[in-house]
Amino acid sequence: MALDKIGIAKRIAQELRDGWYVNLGIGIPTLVANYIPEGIEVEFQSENGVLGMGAFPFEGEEDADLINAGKQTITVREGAAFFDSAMSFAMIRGQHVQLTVLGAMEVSQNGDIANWKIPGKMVKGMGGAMDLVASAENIIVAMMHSNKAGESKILKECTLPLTGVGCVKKVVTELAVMEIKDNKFHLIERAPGVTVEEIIALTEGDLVVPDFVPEMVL
Amino acid sequence: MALDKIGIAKRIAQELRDGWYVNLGIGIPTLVANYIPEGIEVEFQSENGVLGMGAFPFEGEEDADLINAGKQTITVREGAAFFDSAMSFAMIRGQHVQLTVLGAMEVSQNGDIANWKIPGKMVKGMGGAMDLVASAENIIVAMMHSNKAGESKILKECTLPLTGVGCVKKVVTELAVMEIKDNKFHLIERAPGVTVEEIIALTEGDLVVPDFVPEMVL
Amino acid sequence: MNKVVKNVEEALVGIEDGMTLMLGGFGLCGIPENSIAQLVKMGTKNLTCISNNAGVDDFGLGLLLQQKQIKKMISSYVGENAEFERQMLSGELEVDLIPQGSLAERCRAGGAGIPAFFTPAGYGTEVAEGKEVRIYNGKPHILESALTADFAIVKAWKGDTEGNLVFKATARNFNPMMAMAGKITIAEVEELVPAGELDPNYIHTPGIFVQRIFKGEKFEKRIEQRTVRQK
Amino acid sequence: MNKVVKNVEEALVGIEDGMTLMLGGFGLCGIPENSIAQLVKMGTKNLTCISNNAGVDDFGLGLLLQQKQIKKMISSYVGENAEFERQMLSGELEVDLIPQGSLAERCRAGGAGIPAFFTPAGYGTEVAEGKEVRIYNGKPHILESALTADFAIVKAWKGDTEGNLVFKATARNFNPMMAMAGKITIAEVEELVPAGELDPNYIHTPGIFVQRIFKGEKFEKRIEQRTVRQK
Repeated sequence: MALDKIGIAKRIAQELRDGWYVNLGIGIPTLVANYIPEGIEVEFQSENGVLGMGAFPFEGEEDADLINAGKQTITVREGAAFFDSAMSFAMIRGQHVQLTVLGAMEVSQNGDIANWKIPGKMVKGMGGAMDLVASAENIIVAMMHSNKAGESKILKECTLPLTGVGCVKKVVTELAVMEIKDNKFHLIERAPGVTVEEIIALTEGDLVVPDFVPEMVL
Repeated sequence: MALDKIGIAKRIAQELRDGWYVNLGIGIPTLVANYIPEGIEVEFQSENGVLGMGAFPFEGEEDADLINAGKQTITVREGAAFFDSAMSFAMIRGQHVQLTVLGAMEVSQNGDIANWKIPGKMVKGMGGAMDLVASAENIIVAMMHSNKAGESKILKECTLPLTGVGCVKKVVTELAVMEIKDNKFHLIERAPGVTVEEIIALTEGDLVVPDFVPEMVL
Repeated sequence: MNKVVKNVEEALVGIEDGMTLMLGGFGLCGIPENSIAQLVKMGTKNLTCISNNAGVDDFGLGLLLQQKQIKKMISSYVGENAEFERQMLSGELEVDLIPQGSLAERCRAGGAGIPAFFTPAGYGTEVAEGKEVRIYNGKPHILESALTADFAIVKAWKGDTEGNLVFKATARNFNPMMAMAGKITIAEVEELVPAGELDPNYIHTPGIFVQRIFKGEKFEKRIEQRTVRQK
Repeated sequence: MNKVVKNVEEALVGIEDGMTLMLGGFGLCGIPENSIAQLVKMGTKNLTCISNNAGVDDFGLGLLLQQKQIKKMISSYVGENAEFERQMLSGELEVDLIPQGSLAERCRAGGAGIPAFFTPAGYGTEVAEGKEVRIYNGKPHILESALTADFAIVKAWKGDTEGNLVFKATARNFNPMMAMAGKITIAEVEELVPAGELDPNYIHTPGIFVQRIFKGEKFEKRIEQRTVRQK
């Protein structure tokens, strides 16, 4: 059965390593913070200017001056720090953040990503995504494998305006975990109960399928 | 009679204007702070990271963590701010400092200045001087008109390695106040009791001398 | 050096049609709301506004958009504003979208006398069109230029009479860099204190960058995404 | 994320002959004196040291110069050190002198992923030799590149277990930018406090830039120019 958003977040959380500073994008990536594996410690950076994000505030304790990059009210942990946007992107551009997780509308087999614009229809802007994808050593994309019409978003080439080129290393969808290398998607794991055939059917880009594709353990 | 260092500092202090942020170099320029004309308010910036420098500390109240760019112990006024070196030179390079006063070994008639190196003999380094002279809109040089051998330091062309090109607007020496424009020195004032002839004799660069050269009023 | 002006009316004197303004804030967090309200009142037109976001439909810069006071927006993210999207897609509004980090750095550069710098952000995208590309450390970078403004309008938590500013939590965001980059910088603050009351070790924006400061009359500080957990 | 190491010995593990180090401080103010003493003890050689100054003859980096541990200095001002001048003029020591503002900005750039930027400082001087020149706003600027280091060693007033740092007065100087630019950044602090004790609003260097932190055993904090007035 395909994963729900929480499943995708849980699977991505398995990629976290002790001591990492991590930037989580808006949407599914934000949920990753709820599933940090036991025994490891990570710090969350939000590009609007905070390191050491904590849980959402208790009702009545929201502070309009304390939000994350998704404009949600947050709290901070002990040892947190606030800083300005230039400093925040110094951390990102300077590769001090070890992992970036973000959403996408399309990903291509050479690691291109598109997530900020549909010409003539929707333009939200790139926000910090272009800085993040251009700089991060380690980028995981959390996305749906296909759109509502059933068309693949895992492509040979992106059709939408790009956010970054050749930067995505790993993609986690409701169906599969894929690595990108040598200009191809490589199927690493499948969601519980999802068959390799289902994944192949919804993947437009070149997909390397090994003999044995393990099921995710969540 | 030629001015002493205090005289030079007093004369330069007359150039201060209300509301200016001012950077004073090491040596004579530092003394300028002692002679702020009445009724005006200026703030002193020191490039090692302080705005709002005050007087020297009382004996026993020195703080090793609080110095000016000349490494002298200082105090700060109310409303002071500390910042890092990048921020300090953002102020300087970004032209937020209205006046820079610094010393020189040589100045030339096109506004070049040399003050950091004597090849083969002495190299102290430029410190912040190159940033200051390249950026400041308004630079006054405090210097001696000639060296101990009686050779002019007010030159057609600098002989020493340059600190900056075409940047000096005004020079105050023990003998005279000169403006630099149209590739010439222009004699504006003479020190009390100093004759125009004495100044001409010690000025190697082209010097424009008006019919009447007023004496400084200190 | 006293920078205090009486009120928002006096603070915004000199802002004219066609000028370029920088406005601090991320989303609705840390925006100069009193000044924005006054700009609506003044009716100043054809503004170019540099601001990370464009507010929401009925708050923040959205208020200026409603009144069609803005000719051009320079922003990184405008996703929360339907009127913005409408004006942009219809071509009424010029929009220059810039990666958030490049926007922050370009404002800082403008204030710091750095006319241009290289960044990897945006290489290979629309953002890089017409821009010089160079390889550093094996990675392509594009040349981005400094941004400045006729007026920068920022919002601080506390400020003193000399213009020194302190920001609270994530309401800091773009405010410090924009304060550096305005030919004239106006700060509206929640608390205005005498010089000497702010610890000089912990000033975020030194007063040298601020020309006018005033205590805002009222701060609504609207929350965009109230998100809570249960006790 | 606990960054605390036991002592200076543990803090400096991994520093080897031929490496590039950044060392914070302006003059003798805000220098990592415990780490410098340890470097003398370790006897590490052929170091390239990036530091605004080179200490005085018998303190600060002067101690490393005495032991001939430094192959190359990258500094802006070295006027207080006779041994330095001697080694430089004799050619024993390579020296790269850089305008102070360019040095600060190049360290920041190194930490911030900006590989190069334009600055007016040094145009028309020896510093500009071999560097690209461009005119911006009618003024020539030169292209300067980022600096990074194998290790950055900084000195802070207070630090917490997560590596967050606070500096005191003008002892801040180059420390924050160098902290950003080290592949590994070591912080020696006067006071080491538990996470949560420093106000997150007033952190100068966020812990993300610091890999190791320790409480310095002893701070002499020598004053170079004791200047006083009479009561």
